[in-house]
Amino acid sequence: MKIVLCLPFRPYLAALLMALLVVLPAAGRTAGFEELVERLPHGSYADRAKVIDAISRTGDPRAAEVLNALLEGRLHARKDDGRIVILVDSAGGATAIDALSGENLGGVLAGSTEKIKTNNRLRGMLRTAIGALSLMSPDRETRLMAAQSVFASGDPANIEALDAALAAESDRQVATALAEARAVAILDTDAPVEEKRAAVAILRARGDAAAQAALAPHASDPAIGNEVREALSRIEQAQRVWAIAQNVWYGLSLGSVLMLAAIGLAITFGVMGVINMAHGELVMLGAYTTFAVQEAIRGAAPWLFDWSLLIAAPLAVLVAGSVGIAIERGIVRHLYGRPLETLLATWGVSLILQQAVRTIFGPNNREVGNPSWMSGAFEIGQMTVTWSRLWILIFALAVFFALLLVLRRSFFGLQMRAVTQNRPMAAEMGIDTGRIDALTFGLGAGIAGLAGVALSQIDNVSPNLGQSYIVDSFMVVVFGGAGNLWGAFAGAFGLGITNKLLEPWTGAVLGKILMLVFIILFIQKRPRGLFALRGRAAEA
Amino acid sequence: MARLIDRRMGVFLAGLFILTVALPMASSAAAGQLVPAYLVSLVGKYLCYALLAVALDLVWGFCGILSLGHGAFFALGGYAMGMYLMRQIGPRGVYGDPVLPDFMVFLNWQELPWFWLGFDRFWFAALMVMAAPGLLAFVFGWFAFRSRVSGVYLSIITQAMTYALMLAFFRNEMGFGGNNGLTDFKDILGLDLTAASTRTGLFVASAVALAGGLMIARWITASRLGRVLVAIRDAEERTRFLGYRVEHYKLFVFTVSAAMAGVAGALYVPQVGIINPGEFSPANSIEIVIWVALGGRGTLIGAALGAFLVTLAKTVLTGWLPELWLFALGGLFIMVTLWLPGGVLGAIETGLTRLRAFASMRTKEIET
Amino acid sequence: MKRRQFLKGSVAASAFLAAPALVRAQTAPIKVGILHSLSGTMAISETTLKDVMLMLIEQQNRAGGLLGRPLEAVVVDPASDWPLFAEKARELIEKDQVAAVFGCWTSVSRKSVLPVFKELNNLLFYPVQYEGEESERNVFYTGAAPNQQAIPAVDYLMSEDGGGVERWVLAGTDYVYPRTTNKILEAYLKSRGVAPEDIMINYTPFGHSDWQTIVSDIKAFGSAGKKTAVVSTINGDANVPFYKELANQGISAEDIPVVAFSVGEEELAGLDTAPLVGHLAAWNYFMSVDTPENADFIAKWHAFIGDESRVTNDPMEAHYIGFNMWVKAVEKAGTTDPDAVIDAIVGVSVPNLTGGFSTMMPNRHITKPVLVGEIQENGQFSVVWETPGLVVGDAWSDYLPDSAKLISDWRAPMSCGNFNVELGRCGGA
Amino acid sequence: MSGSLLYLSGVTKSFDGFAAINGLSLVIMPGELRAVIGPNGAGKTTMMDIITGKTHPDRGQVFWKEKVDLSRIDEVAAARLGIGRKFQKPTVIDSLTVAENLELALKGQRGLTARLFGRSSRTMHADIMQIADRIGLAASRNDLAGTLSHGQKQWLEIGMLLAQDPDLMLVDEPAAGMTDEETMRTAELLRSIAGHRAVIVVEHDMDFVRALGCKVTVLHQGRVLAEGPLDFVSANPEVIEVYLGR
Repeated sequence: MKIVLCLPFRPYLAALLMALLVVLPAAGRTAGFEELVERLPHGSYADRAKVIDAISRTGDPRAAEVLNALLEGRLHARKDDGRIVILVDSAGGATAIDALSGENLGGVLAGSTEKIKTNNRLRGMLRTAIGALSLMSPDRETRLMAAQSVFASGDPANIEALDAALAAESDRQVATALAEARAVAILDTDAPVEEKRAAVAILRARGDAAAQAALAPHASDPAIGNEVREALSRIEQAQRVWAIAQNVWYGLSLGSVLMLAAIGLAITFGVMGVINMAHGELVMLGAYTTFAVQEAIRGAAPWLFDWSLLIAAPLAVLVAGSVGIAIERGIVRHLYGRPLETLLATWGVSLILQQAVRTIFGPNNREVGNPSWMSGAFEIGQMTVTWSRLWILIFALAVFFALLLVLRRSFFGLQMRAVTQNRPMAAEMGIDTGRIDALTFGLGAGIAGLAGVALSQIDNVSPNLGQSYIVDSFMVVVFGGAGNLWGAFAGAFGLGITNKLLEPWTGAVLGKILMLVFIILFIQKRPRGLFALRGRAAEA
Repeated sequence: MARLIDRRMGVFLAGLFILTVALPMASSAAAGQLVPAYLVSLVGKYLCYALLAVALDLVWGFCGILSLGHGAFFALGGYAMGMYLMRQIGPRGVYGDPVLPDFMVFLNWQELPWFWLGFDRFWFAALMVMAAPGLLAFVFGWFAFRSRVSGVYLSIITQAMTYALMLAFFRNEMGFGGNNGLTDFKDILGLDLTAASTRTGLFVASAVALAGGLMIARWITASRLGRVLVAIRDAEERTRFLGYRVEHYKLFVFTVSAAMAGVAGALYVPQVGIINPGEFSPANSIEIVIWVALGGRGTLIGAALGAFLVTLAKTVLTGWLPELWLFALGGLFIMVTLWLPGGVLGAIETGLTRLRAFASMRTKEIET
Repeated sequence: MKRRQFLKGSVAASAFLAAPALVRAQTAPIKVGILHSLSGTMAISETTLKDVMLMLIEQQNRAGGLLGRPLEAVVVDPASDWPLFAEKARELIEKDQVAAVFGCWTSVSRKSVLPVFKELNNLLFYPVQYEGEESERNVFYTGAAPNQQAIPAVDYLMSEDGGGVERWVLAGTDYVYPRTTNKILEAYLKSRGVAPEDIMINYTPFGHSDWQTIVSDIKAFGSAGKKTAVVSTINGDANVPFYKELANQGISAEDIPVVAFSVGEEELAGLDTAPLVGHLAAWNYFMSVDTPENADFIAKWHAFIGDESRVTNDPMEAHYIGFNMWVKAVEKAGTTDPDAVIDAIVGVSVPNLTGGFSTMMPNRHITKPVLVGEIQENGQFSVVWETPGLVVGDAWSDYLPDSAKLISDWRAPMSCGNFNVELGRCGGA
Repeated sequence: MSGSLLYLSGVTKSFDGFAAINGLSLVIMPGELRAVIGPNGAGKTTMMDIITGKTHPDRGQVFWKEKVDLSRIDEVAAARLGIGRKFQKPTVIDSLTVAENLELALKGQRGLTARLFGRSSRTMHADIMQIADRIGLAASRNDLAGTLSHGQKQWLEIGMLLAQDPDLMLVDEPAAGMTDEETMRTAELLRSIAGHRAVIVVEHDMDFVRALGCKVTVLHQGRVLAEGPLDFVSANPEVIEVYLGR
């Protein structure tokens, strides 16, 4: 939210300035404004806060632009003459524009100007100040965000501006936001009790954490305390209900991550019976492929960045899949019928892959960015859903069903089932079992690579990435019942949701311990997992 | 008794004996420190690992129970010993508290938790070294074997067990020192832990424990009960239809093995000077499996040898090739599985047999 | 047959492990041990410290070595395995006969090697911020003690400039450093009048990667109408998913600032910092500090590592200070003999990278400035506050009841790290 | 039926809705030799599982010597009661010798401590020798079982059953994978065993069943379709249709 906030400003700046002229008729003290801006680079943050406050009160039409530049870190002081400039990105570097005269001063060398520093508190102030100055913006989005930043400040000084804006507002959503902002501000004034009660009602209707935060300080107010307390308890009640939904959502999301990590293993381990200790490292390879793709895009074609994951996904399948096939052809092939020795050999492979990545990419975390469509969050009622988690859930389900389709419907799936169920018979029928083994292993590995693409969005991309998922993956596959994709599905979501419902009242550590104990006990009850084949088939 | 010590075992025990006598002598000041003194503790540590590997081989090699959680029993034994060593510090901690260990003092614990009581006595600690892992193995095994959990399912829940214990011991509320574990030990049975004589004593104790562990394992596996274990490993269903209560046998051998692992842990801790929850990590337990597989599963001696070789390789390679040693170790694991299916011991014996056959052929050639 | 083979093996091994102790000529190199994990979970942080040590040693050699002898780095890999740290420390001291060791990151690795350094009487320079509660004759703590990091950071957040925070979330990974730091902070906050219900403490396991619940808890805790901040002692690896979740759930630094003690430039290198602008960290050094010493250090680092994009961070500065202190102490003592160097090093003062001098105090900790920085879009920190002068590292916190009684001074006549002022004697060593 | 060794009545067992056994009734008298035939999925294996306590019926009665309810015990208890079972796939302990395999099966000493501390007695050796001789493996008694041929393994397994000294032996397809000569020898062996003990043989090979020369029970869809001498049942049109006629 806050990130996007800055963006829509500039296009509407001109209109904004005009609007300001209307709102603030006292715009005559321009001499003060210039002096104040010159004073900005000097003194402590506290001094700067006073200057900002004063600037926002000058009503000068240039104030919004200067303050905005300060907020975005583009307001600099020239080192040679101390002139205050606004830096604007242009082709071949930054261009300086005089903050007061608007004169274009041409390109600037890096290091010839010094940024005027802000801190959290100043940025908060700036946002409120800019918000108050842009409540009448012709752009709906700008007004909405302005109303929200004024809401966050709760400063009674803005009431006048809010009233003016409310009177002129025609959009319902913006009007609500303005009314809410006004309600917060009213609570801090000496307004009549009736008006305050109305404000409480407005906030109670809003009903979210921000409303709670605004109301909480007034819970012991002698005049409206009762209403506030009642509103607060109502909001809390509603939020408790929402919290359950929220936890289920978290569980689904954790489940999707677990499933992605485990689904490849459900094939190599569950279907083929190969204890592949290098599975985690194949996931890691997928994540590093994503990193490499993004790195290439950053260098060559930054405009492609939003597509980086879509480009990385097939490449990750290719990279992890071919490493998987190489492992199968080079090592695992010689060890069929000796499952425990595959454990030893693939453990060796995992050590080598880890160290190889460490040598090539360095031991540190590498940065994998979120494309814009995976950043931020949206709200459903009082529940926050982050885009990245939602996409990962969708992605996980897509991978799962695609895989199911491949195994059930494709010719390759048919051959694969034939080989795993009756190898000699399959060979008799002319199936190249070696090729099918390699492809099956490659498929499992490729899916691990896909998981890596998704995990790179929410976790560290480091050589340790694989190790942190391998144990959980085995738990999921075994809990669900090896050899059954639906088992992995149910295992992942079952464990994910249970874990997340436990976490709020046990804490993360104890929650995880309880999960493990639960798995141990569950296996006693169903020694072959949740989706075990029963009856005679199980003995085969 | 003769059946207990076959040729293989004899050679190994003799080698172990020579090592036990020669190493402390060679490192003593009297011998002009032919080898550095730290080798005593280092090799002592290897011996503990070897005992741990023997314990795992007893259940995996002879009864087919692939435990991916044996590190937990080792660590529990280590913690029991560590708690004794902590209590031995007494009022010599930095805060001077007569009872509470330092980590409890600065985290404001008011009194010693109940499960720390009794650990100021050596006999109690020594008992717990075997009883704590043994009891865990008994309870865990009682549930798991009765429910006929087997194969990978058993392996994975043993892994879940050690993972859960690791997380639990990381928690500072547990009262085991959290991530830092137990450390800063001063003496054992009144003897200074840093003294060369104490070190030698611990080293000899480890060697004796290893020999004892080997003998016990050998005694069990060579007995008529050992045949039942092998039968369970090769054909569990068959054994059950012969009228054997498979779960009792599994439980017995699992518990014995856990207690043995506990002893290994207890001897390990005073020699390395620290015990912390990292010992519970699933990766550590997998490493134990790897020692056994590399040395030769189901041979006992091979397991000990495997532990010795892998940890020695780790010591040497981390100093010699600090940046590349994982490649070397990983490659070693792959090559052993591909080319030495019987493990190192198997390879040595095949080599010897071929050598002998070759030699006798040569003799014949010469004769004719 | 087999016995012979077995014996041969062990003889070869011991020969390998124990290179014969050479008679050292005056020009024989002085060996310096580097004990940082190059593999395993801690490699992510420690590998850089190994590199910086190699650079410092190379520079020292270019400047003519030490006492007319060249320095030689001995690098080993303790592989993030705590008992292996002790084994490798012993190997460095006994086999390689190093004059001093620079190493360790986690407290547990330090605890693991501590007995070795005491027994073999060698020097360990420990470069990472830690929980305090320790002062040993053979260890030199060049990272921050809690009073050099945590308490000043909280002071800043409480101030008007910091936003006047009244409500606190102490979030950490469940191990000794966060536990102790949070105990200290809790006591400190209460002493500053913060009500117990305004403090929320939360612990997570190592490598925790699913932060959804905790971040939303923080959000809920922060909606009580009082300015709220998070004090994070979350350990390295878990930070990336934590910050990603913060950003995604839309918690900006202006709403709920997070001040971290374990997040530096190196950790941020794995993150897109645009959504994190304004979150804070407290350290004794930032790469962005504008001093000639720092510019020089960064330039040399880039040249040494051959990569302009590599960052510098606080523990690197700690090694820089520690190494220079050791060099100066050896020169002062005229020998690398540990006892002489240990005596000589107290009071040694060397330039740090933030424009001042750091001094080794008698309690084995050093004086440092404390800086609070805000995360910038470029992955750097912008210093928003710093202590007016240097802060002396305090081994024993004044905010823990039993610890407050202890003082440390390794100079004669006290010569002890834990003198109990109530009992009038030293605790065990 | 009075004096019965094994009595099954109205036994039903379903797996996931599929009735593997559906109202099966069967009576075996002491010392009787009985062949059970039936197409795949007729419920032969499930029947044996129920008799040996491996699975428990959903409905119906299973009684041993008219006293013991077999639907309440597990396979270990069943084995100790005197019910021996040979699997379809020969299952012997590959890494033990023939003699050790037999020793393992020898009646008595199933307890942990007895096995741990007990030693082999002279009579045990004699018993082992005698059985090894009877199954024609006396010469290879010190060979590892894993090195035996398929047919020899079948015999060893039968020998292990004998060593158990059971009252009832369930033998699943003993002739599978055997040469004709071996098949006939096996039939002879089983005939010689019957009399002292009851034997139930499940078999596909009609020549083998004929060689046994005993009463035959035909199973189909979990029920008894026909019972009687081979010639009698093979004349039954229903039997011809579902089984022989295929």
